Amino acid sequence: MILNAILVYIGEALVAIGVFCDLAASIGIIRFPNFYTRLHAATVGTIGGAVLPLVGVALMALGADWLGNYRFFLAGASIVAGILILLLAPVGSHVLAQAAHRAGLAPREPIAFDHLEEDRRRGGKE
Amino acid sequence: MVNLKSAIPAMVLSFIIYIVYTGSIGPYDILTGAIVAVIIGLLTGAIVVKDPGKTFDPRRLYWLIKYTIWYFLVAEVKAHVDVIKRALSPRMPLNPAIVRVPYYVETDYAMTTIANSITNTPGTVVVDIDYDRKVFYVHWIDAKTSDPGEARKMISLEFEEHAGKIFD
Amino acid sequence: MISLHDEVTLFVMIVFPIYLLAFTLYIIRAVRGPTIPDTVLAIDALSFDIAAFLALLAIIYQSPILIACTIVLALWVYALDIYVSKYFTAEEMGD
Amino acid sequence: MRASELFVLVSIIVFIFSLAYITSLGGLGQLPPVNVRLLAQRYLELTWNPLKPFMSSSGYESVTAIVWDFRGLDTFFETAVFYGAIIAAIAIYRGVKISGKGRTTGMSPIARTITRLSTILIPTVAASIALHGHLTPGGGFQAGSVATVIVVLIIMVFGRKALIRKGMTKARILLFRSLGLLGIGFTAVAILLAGTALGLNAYVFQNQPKPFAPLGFPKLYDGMILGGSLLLFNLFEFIAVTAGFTLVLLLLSLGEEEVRGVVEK
Amino acid sequence: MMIYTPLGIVPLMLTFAAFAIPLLTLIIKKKWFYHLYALLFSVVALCYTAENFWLVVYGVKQPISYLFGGWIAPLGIVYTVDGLGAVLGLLIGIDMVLIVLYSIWYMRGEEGIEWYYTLLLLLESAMIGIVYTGDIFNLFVMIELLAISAYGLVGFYRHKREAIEAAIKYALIGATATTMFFLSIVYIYGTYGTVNMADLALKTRLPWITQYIPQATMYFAHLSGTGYGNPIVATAIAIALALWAFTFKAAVFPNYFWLPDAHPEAPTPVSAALSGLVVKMGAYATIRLLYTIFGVGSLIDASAAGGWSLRDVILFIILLLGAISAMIGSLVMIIQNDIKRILAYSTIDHLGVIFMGIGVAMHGVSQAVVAIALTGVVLHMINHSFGKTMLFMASGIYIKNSGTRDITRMRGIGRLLPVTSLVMVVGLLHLLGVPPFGGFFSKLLIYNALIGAGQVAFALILILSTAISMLGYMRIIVNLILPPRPPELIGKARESIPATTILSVLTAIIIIIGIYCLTGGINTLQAIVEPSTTLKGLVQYIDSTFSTYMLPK
Amino acid sequence: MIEVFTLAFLMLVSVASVVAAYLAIRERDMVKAIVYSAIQSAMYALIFYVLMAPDIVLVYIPVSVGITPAVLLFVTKKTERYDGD
Amino acid sequence: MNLSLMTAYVVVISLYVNLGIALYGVFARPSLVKKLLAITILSDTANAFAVLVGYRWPASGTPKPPVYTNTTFNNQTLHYYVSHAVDPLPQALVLTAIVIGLAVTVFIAFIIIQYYRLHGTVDVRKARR
Repeated sequence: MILNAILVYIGEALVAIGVFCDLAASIGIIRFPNFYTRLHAATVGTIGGAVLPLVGVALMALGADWLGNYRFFLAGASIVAGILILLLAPVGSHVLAQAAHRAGLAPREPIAFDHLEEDRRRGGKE
Repeated sequence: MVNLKSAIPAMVLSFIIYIVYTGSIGPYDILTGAIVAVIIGLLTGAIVVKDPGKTFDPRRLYWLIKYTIWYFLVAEVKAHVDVIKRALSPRMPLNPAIVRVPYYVETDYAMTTIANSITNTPGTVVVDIDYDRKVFYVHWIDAKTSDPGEARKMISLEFEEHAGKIFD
Repeated sequence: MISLHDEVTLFVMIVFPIYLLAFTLYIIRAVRGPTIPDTVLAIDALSFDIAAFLALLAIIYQSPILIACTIVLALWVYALDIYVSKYFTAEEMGD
Repeated sequence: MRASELFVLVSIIVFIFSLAYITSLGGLGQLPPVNVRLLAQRYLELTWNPLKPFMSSSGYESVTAIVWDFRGLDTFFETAVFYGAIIAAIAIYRGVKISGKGRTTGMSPIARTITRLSTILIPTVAASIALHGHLTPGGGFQAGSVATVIVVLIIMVFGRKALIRKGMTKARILLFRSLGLLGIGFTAVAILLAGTALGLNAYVFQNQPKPFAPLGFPKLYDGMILGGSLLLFNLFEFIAVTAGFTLVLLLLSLGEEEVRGVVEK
Repeated sequence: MMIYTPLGIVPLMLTFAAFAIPLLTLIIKKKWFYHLYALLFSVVALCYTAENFWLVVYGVKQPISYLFGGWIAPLGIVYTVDGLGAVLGLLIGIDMVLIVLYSIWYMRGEEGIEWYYTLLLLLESAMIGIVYTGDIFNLFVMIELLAISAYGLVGFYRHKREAIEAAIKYALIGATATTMFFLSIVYIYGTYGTVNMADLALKTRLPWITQYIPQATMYFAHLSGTGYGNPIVATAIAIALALWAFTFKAAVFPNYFWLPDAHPEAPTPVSAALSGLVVKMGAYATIRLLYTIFGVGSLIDASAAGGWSLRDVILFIILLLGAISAMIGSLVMIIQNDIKRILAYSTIDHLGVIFMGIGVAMHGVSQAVVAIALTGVVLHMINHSFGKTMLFMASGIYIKNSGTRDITRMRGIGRLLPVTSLVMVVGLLHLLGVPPFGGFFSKLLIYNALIGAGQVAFALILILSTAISMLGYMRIIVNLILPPRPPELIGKARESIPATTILSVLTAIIIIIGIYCLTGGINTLQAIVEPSTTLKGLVQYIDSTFSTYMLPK
Repeated sequence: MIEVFTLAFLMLVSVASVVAAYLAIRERDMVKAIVYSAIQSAMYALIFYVLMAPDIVLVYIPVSVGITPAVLLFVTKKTERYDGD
Repeated sequence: MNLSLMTAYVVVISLYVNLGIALYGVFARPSLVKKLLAITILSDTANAFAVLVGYRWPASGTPKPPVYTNTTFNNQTLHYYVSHAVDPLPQALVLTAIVIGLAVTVFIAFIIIQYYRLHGTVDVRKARR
């Protein structure tokens, strides 16, 4: 009984942190000036705002015995979804940034220096 | 041809994922899970696992667990706090740049671990990678230096040490 | 003494408006996003957050089986990233 | 041009407002109602009902039960519709040689590694969805479309030629597709064939025994809920749908230079 | 209790045969095998449809039904076949065998013949499913199956610009129309709480039909309740949306524009199938919707103060649309130069006539007249189906021999191909409605029904459109048969034995229909299809679906 | 209380879907239009989720967020990127 | 006005507006790809409407998905399930309709590519000239 309560409270704490990260990320994604800086805000949104709450939900579900037997399914699926997001989200950001940089889709300003652009010019490729 | 040795780690991983996703350990789940794991392991083992001897090495597992705990409790928290501060502060202090970060690990998995760790910590995103010269191009929200060696120390040194121990 | 069940419901109720606010902001960025990567990025973050939110909803609706949807959302949004970036980097989509 | 566009716009607005007006007049009753329609209650009662062994389906999930048991014919022909679309696409590309030779560009090494890893994760999740189709939400089509993610990823990240070189040639995919569909068909008529052989009454798409038609698929074994024909249907549909999507994506990703000489004449 | 397995197995078997083809292509590469395969399965389907026809008309002498999965009516899907469905099923069986035979000759040099036959088998399966089904959502699925195989077949000549354009137009508008039909089903389900046709037919006539089939009413009410919400408005919108889809399928006035592109561009056997059979499915579905489900005595048939009920309005609109498309078809036909386009516009004309026949059954029209109208409609479907199949096949022979579709450029070719020309003339006269042939009787019946219902203006339009279409038919004869033989084709153009054999069979069928009608066949046909309009037939239809409840509990 | 939240969520989602659909139709750049239609599909998936149809969500997300944009992007890559006008 | 009723109206009206937008796209936009996109929106909207028709709000508690989740079976659990689960039939119908819509989309996509190979454009107005 106590164990259930502890699990639920930890889960709630994680979800609360996640919500805060989420809100901050959405504000950041609105406020930041260009695509590359928004990428960082989006990372906050995915890791802090999605993986963390999913783990929290899994813990909550393990503690929430009123949900019946299927709560283990809830917990397991949340964990698997969290792991998948942890693996896939950075790759998504990376390929998106790569495409944006190679095809010049988004403005890079403001930027202090750009080694990639230099190397690409020097290498003469693409 | 199908390599049985390299299929076994894939089978174990598949079975674990199946059982965790299903969330129950009735006879039906274990039976179907075993069948699915064997089929998927045989099909994908050769693609996924290059060196089957490494997979069940306890030292590597220890480093993996240590790395996971350290990564989530320290690196992520620091980076999150930093970016959230920037996003919410009224002046929005930004100094973005794309910087070269070399890496010195051998295997693909280690390289991917480093790259994903860099991207997953807010504030740094791997924009491009030069696979031949072993260089990441990292977009850094607060570029403190333009020297690749310095940047490597600041961004990826710790990830690299762990990744090298886990996968190389 | 408030039961654990009600407490969880109350907690989700408090969290709910914040989520809605965040979603609205994401949607605004997705719709306004001056370039295509911006829009895709906003959808990306939005969908991962929605995945977490759907897991919470499964708890307050007391229907654990609703969770199956989250994993699908996460997978396909990642695929969307992949092919949008493939569109811009490759000559042919299949190469 | 402007006038016709305006005409279209006006007629569409009128159409929408008439529909909205009719719905607000209560054409469908109160939305949402407190009780579902009676037929739906019957479906819900009969999905899993050990008290009525001759009148119930064999899984926990009502939607899968309707899709493959109560209204199995619809789903069978729905599969046929998808099959027809694929066949029409193949007919457009008839005579095109699909080879795996040549260079592939692909995407960044990071994406490659992660895709390699997810060839384990995604099919496992998909198989779980398919095999628990009668217990939790999901089923053959759902699982097949989840498994398609990995095909999309391989085509995008490694290139279609890598897919072909790994052994997924067009002929082999068609073989899987056909096997899945024939499996669905044989599951549909299995009880009929058995009944004919034994001289008993039987129906097409029969799952559980009915009065006068005593044959049926196994429902429970040693506490495991097997789901009768639902499990087989889901499994075969999983194979068929995955192969079908793979074929569609393979044909779509063919390079123009491979195709142009053949299909244009 | 009797289980009519042949009824349930036909579309399933054809689809199954189509499913097996990709597997066979991996083993067998010979072309003749696929020709024989398709022929085998269409002949088997013909046997089954003939057996069903025999059962409905002579064996059981009332509608028969088949339960899929053994589930009782509104829970599961039921095939219910009455006289109308059985006749059309037999028609499809016969016609498809002829079309497959003709394809063996016409498509012999084509590449990818196995995919062609796959789509053709799916097409036949879909059509038989449409006429047999007793479930409105299953009707939607079968219409989609019909549609997708038809799109694929229209676009089969992939290197022809017009063919691809026609396929794309057909597919885009068709997808919109069928979506609207789905929306209509949603409204019907939302209002009546069921998707079974017999159940719907019962629910729309609820208060008074209880006295005829009290048990069935009780059972259906036990399983699917009574109505929800305000049924009349929802029904009105449902019928409007469904008619959008059906008039598209049948190529009637507002939605006819795809047909003159799609039908000529398909391979000729497919044109024959599309014009001969596929468009009839729209008309059949309209009959099921407006006669069986929302028929006489249903809740939209209650007349308002002005004497017009909602059903009257809908039927009058159908009548009007039929008249307009008859006029458009016949008028546009006479300015075309492409032989297959002329035949395609003639299809629009005849579908208009069929819809005029459907629209007769308004309030106050006597039962006898309605029966005559429906008999005329079904007879016209049969006549037009065989006639148009024959004409397309004959035109296909011309096209194969001359290499063009323009009638001004193939002048005089008819003299080189005497048998084909003879068949062509017979077919044209048949469709025109010249007395010894069957076409006359069906037009006469529809004309009689229109006069009997007091719609004199529409009867005149029928005559007028026939007269105008005569000009179009005459242009074919004048250009192809009367001029002297073209020198450059002498020696090249030859009759081929298989094609002329099929044409002779069709000619024989047409002449037999004519003789049959002369010797009292009309009365037989009327006895078969009349139950679809009467209360007795309706009660039988519902009873056949319901009688499966006579199981011990 | 849950009812109110369901209401709020449904309202937000349906309004967002209208906006996304409008933009998807009006946008001249096909790639953008496809991405907007993906937003619209995601919003519909949420509607399905709140209307308690997990089966449909499981089918709908792969079909409408995943495969349809993939197919349309393939088509756009092989044909024209900008539409008319 | 009942609160859940208002939800229904908001959703219903926005669905109708989407229907109109999609119809406009089908009939008035020149690009074939855009027409195809509009058709997918159209069929999605019809599907959403169907699911909405099957929704319910039970007298007590929250609605449940139509999946029986109790591992035991007795009359009480069955009654709870029947009185809380939403209508499964429209969901099954929509499942079928989604797959059919996808099949049509895939076919039209292939044929648009073929159209472009032959005409050199996907704009119906340019192709006509």
